Amino acid sequence: MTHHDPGGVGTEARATAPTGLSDADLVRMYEFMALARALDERMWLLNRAGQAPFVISCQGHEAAQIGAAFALQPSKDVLVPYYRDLAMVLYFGVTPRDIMLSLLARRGDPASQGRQMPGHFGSRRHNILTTSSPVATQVLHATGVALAAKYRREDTVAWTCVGEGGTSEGDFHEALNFASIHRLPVVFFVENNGYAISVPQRKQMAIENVAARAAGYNMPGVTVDGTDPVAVYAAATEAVERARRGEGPSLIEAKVYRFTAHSSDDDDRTYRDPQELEAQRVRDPVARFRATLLEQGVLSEEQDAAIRSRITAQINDATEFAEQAPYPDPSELTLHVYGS
Amino acid sequence: MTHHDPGGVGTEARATAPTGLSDADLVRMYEFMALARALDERMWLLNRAGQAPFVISCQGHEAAQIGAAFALQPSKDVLVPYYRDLAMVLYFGVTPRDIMLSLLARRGDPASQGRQMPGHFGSRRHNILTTSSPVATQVLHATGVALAAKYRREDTVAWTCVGEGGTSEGDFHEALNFASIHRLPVVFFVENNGYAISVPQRKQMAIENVAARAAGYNMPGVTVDGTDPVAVYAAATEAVERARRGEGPSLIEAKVYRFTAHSSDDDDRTYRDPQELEAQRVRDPVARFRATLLEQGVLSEEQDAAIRSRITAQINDATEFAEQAPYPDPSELTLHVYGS
Amino acid sequence: MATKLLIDAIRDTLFAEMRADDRIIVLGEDVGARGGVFRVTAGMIDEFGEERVIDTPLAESSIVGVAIGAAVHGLLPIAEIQFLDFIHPAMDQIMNEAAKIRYRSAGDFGCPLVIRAPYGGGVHGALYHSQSIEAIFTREPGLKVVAPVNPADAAGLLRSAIYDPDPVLFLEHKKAYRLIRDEVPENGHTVPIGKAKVVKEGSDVTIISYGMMLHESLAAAEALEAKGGSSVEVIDLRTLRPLDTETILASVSKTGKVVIVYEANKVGGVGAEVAALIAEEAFPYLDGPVMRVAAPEVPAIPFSPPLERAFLPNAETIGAALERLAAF
Amino acid sequence: MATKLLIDAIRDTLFAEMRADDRIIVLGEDVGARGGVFRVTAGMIDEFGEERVIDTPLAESSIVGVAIGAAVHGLLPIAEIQFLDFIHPAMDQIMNEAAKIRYRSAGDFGCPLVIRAPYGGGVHGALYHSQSIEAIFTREPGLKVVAPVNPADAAGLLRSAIYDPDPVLFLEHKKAYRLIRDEVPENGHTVPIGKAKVVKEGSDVTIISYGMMLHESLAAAEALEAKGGSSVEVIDLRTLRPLDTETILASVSKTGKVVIVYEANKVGGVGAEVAALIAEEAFPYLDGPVMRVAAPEVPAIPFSPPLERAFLPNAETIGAALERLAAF
Ligand SMILES: Cc1ncc(C[n+]2csc(CCOP(=O)(O)OP(=O)(O)O)c2C)c(N)n1
Ligand SMILES: Cc1ncc(C[n+]2csc(CCOP(=O)(O)OP(=O)(O)O)c2C)c(N)n1
Ligand SMILES: [Mg+2]
Ligand SMILES: [Mg+2]
Repeated sequence: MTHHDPGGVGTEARATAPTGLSDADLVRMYEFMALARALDERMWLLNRAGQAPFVISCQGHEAAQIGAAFALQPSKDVLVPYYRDLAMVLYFGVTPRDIMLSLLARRGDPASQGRQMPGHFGSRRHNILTTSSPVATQVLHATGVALAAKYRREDTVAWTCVGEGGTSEGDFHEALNFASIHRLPVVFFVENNGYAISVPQRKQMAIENVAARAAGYNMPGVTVDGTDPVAVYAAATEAVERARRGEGPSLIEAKVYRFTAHSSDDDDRTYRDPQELEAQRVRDPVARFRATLLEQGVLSEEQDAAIRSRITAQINDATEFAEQAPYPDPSELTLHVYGS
Repeated sequence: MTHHDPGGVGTEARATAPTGLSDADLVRMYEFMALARALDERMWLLNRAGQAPFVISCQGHEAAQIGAAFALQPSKDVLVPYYRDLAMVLYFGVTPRDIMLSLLARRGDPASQGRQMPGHFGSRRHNILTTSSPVATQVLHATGVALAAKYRREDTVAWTCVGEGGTSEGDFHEALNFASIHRLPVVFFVENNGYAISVPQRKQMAIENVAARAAGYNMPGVTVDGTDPVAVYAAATEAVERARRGEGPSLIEAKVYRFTAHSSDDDDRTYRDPQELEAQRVRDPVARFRATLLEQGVLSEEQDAAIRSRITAQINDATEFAEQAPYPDPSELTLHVYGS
Repeated sequence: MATKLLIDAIRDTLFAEMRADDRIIVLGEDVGARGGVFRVTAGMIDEFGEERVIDTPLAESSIVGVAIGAAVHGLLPIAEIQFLDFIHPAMDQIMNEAAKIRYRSAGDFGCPLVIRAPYGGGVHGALYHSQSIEAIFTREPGLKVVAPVNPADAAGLLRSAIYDPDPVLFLEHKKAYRLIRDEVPENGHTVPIGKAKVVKEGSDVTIISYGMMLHESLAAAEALEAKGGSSVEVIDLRTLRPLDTETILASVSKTGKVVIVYEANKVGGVGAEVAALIAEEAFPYLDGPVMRVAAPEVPAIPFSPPLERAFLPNAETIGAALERLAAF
Repeated sequence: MATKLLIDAIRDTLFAEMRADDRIIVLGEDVGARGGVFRVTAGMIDEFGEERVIDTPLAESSIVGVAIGAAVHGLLPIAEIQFLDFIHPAMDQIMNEAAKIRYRSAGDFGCPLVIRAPYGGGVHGALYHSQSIEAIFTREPGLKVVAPVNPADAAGLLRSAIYDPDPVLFLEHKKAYRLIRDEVPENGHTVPIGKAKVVKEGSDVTIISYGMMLHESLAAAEALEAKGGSSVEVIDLRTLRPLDTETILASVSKTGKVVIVYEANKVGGVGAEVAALIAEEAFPYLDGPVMRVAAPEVPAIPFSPPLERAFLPNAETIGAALERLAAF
């Protein structure tokens, strides 16, 4: 991990220290990243075909998310995600079918039964907290989960994700402050893609690295190349272990790029130079990790082809499954307002 | 100025660099500090006598406030204070009569015509923004004043004060972030007395110096001995000049002690060891500055006596004046809800 | 049955439930050594320790936001907002998060959270220590809002709120804390959320109120009856959301006349919804206008005593409304 | 007179006034190069530059708080909140600051601020991009709240809001942006804040509405009249605070029957205050219950089309209410 120039492309140091990841782990990482990417691309196809009114993407964030996910234990850690965390929630056990049900707002969508927009994840069974749209509110929830986990003497880490845009909200400050006072087992993971919708980082903050904020709370803060899953895994593992040891929270900033418009409602050509996007293509985390693994002989072309066809089959199945699922019945409108 | 141990008593380095303050300035500083203290003490007397339902004090903060005030130009700079800033507003032109009218909630109180509690300062004529009770909201107003001043090409600095408790609010973070992005002419002055009502600093933040937060906004942050008006003046002057040069905001933390309960509604014996208070007496800024000036021959005992009798006369006058002023008429209740 | 002040009924219930259930934690500004600025949590940190009684940083959004996280992860947090006037920074966490967690997850998650907040005027608290802004919250589906003023109701509703599976805003009238004293049953007494109480029966006109205005209403009712005027029924709403439509409509259908009394601003207050409900559901029974006695349209209660007095409704202004209504 | 979409009427007015008065600045998320997520401020940064068109950090409290500071220091800021659903973090700055600055300083300071916010449902915005929570604000003395849906009204009210000495919340129905088109007078046309408009005269029953529900109401009225039913008067409130009590009461006194239609949750919505006002002030003229057609008591509008449709009132549900009322 390194403090790198956000404008720099492909020049970051990559994690070289022993990480404890086996070749099989690396291939699994790759498969999750590729699955997330392919699923994401399918969602856009459905959107363009008029079948899905709204898509929001993880494209460009896959390495950051999967590197982080591998440092966690979905059976006991709690994920408090934001709307770009498709790859993370897949790792935590949400299926492509679940995602497609949510995309098409069908009954059975486990996150919300079609009530929320796609990208609003949540599943008690998978230790993923329900998420909302208001940016950055979740970082306080993660802090509260960590407070409860500590109080209950659980070996649980709360992991929460937020965009660099979200770090401007007061809630971000309040969460880091609270967590650090109580040395809570929570990790704040900032997926910094340089934009809050159209607003570039220079209009969001006067600093180059969000990680610089950690000092104001007396917690470790690191910036890591978010296009390198192994580098992220290393940083995440350190923070998670620290949390498990009772030493308190950490802030990790993963520098990534957003390869799509903000969402299907956005038109990024109004504010982002297409050349910038093209130049960033070399940082595509999925292509890059694939190339590295092939190069290192960890992955063969045949393995890759098998992975890709497995993924296509999964996504086709999920799409068909969701397309055939019924919409919620209007009578469901008034359910679950109160628990009693 | 120096980063000092908050528990340390009387050991801080004191400003020695040339400050441009003449002996007469130093005596004027002293007189303002003594006036604020004496006025504050009178308010408590009136409270104990059942004449004033509520008092909130500047006792212990006088040096910080007057050191800061002397770095400003009340004719063109804008003060955005909080409830402890009695000494500052006196320097900006609010009179003891004004303060007493507000204390007794009488008609003529220029801050609010008896509508607000004492300590809620404000006077357009004196470039003091109207203040409210919700903690830390004012730091955003100061940022907005600075934005307007910059836009209007004024040579105006906005100076805002907040307790260290107030720095926990989201608004504090949002203000520093906004101000720094736009390099606004605003100074954030944290009067750190170690308590938010009863909550000690260690339960408010995991850092020793609030100034450590400045790095997260790419602005200078300094901690200064708030019991030394000259040290504060030096730090304030630097920040104000920087703001006037268009180089942006600064954060100054003045370490002080609160010599009274939080307010007349509080009982600090429930949470503060009386021995701690006694030990801090040696840091009483008024007594200390008086001693320094006498020692350095800047002030004579005769001068001091004259100052004190002048102050007593002023306060007696103000008290009588306010006691004789009428209450607002009930018909005034519905005035000034809207401007049109 | 012991006789207790409102504040003691609340404190005693908190202590009793914290002893009974260690999922309960308390968090807020100054709730520890200071015992809260009103002393509701006095002594609590000594008995239950810093882990269960948390002096938070001065940041309301974090108080509620952290409590939400703790609530979804198995605790029963009781968050204190020092004055209702200072709840605004937590609004997003209350409205968009706590109130919507169950609905947005289609029941997968719940948020068993209590937010206690002192409210109300008459204590020289001025613009920012006197607010009655409960109507901001009573319009929010997913939230429950209670405002008991009787000590037994407070104890019983607090207990219900703590174990309620949803977020409950628990409003405590600060002027009533040490003014209202009554008998409080021991041993796990509960009062259901959502039930109003007829505190005085009558046949000619109904007064619907809550909080300290209930006491002004009772005084007005007694004064009127003492003069040989109408027989007045007085209802204490106790719960402001969900409203007890049944009790309200039954009374108004009987008396045909109603005055709704509250100390919040008149426009858009809880009384607006009560009046609208009556005008829609009990219209055939009405013998006169649905009257409201409430505060004037000024931003908040001023500090100066004559202005504070002029702001608040009282037995006289309520009495005048009763007489106007009787003339219909 | 040109014919314009609602969104163009708003945009054109912003441009015209920014050209005319350089005290006006615009600030909010994505208002610059992106021109706002709805494109209301498209092109503005090119014409007026980064100093007057400020892409803020993603932090609503700072958007409003900074705007307040600028307003008290001589500017006329227009703050954009991207969706009304995200206004909560700014609540303290709006309620406790902007709305109270004049009152608390006894007129020494004023806060000439406009807060623009898109609101309303029907665009698949789901729980957090569809809210109609205007009643939180309409109960706040010191604030003004307008919700024009007609392009000419929007242009005229926006101009009034910009030069109004007090904070005005300017609500824009996002479904109406590109749906509602009408003639808009040129040249500094203004509409006074606080005046409702009778958009259709009638004699038997009054519908009071605003926003997109006005159009559903008109459709319901026309359908009823086409069937030979009652003659319906339709009022567009346009301003939600202060209410135009005169126009409301005059119409209801004439027709004796009223249906209030709004797409917010029924309980505690703006319609509650309108109903309460009528039940108190126009009681002698009423020939039937004061009816409300509004959204059900669920936290917000779900995403899935069948649920979104089931949530929103429409011409049929309004028509059914009109028929029930006619039967009285
Ligand atoms: C409180 C709030 N304000 C505004 C929005 C609208 N909005 C949604 S996403 C977004 C930008 C988020 O940027 P960032 O946090 O950097 O995340 P990214 O989308 O870049 O991953 C905005 C402004 C919102 N959802 N919540
Ligand atoms: C938003 C808000 N929450 C709570 C309060 C109640 N309150 C008033 S002063 C105070 C403590 C402030 O501490 P600090 O900022 O350190 O200033 P000090 O009084 O120590 O100078 C609190 C909690 C308030 N006024 N505003
Ligand atoms: Mg981003
Ligand atoms: Mg303090």
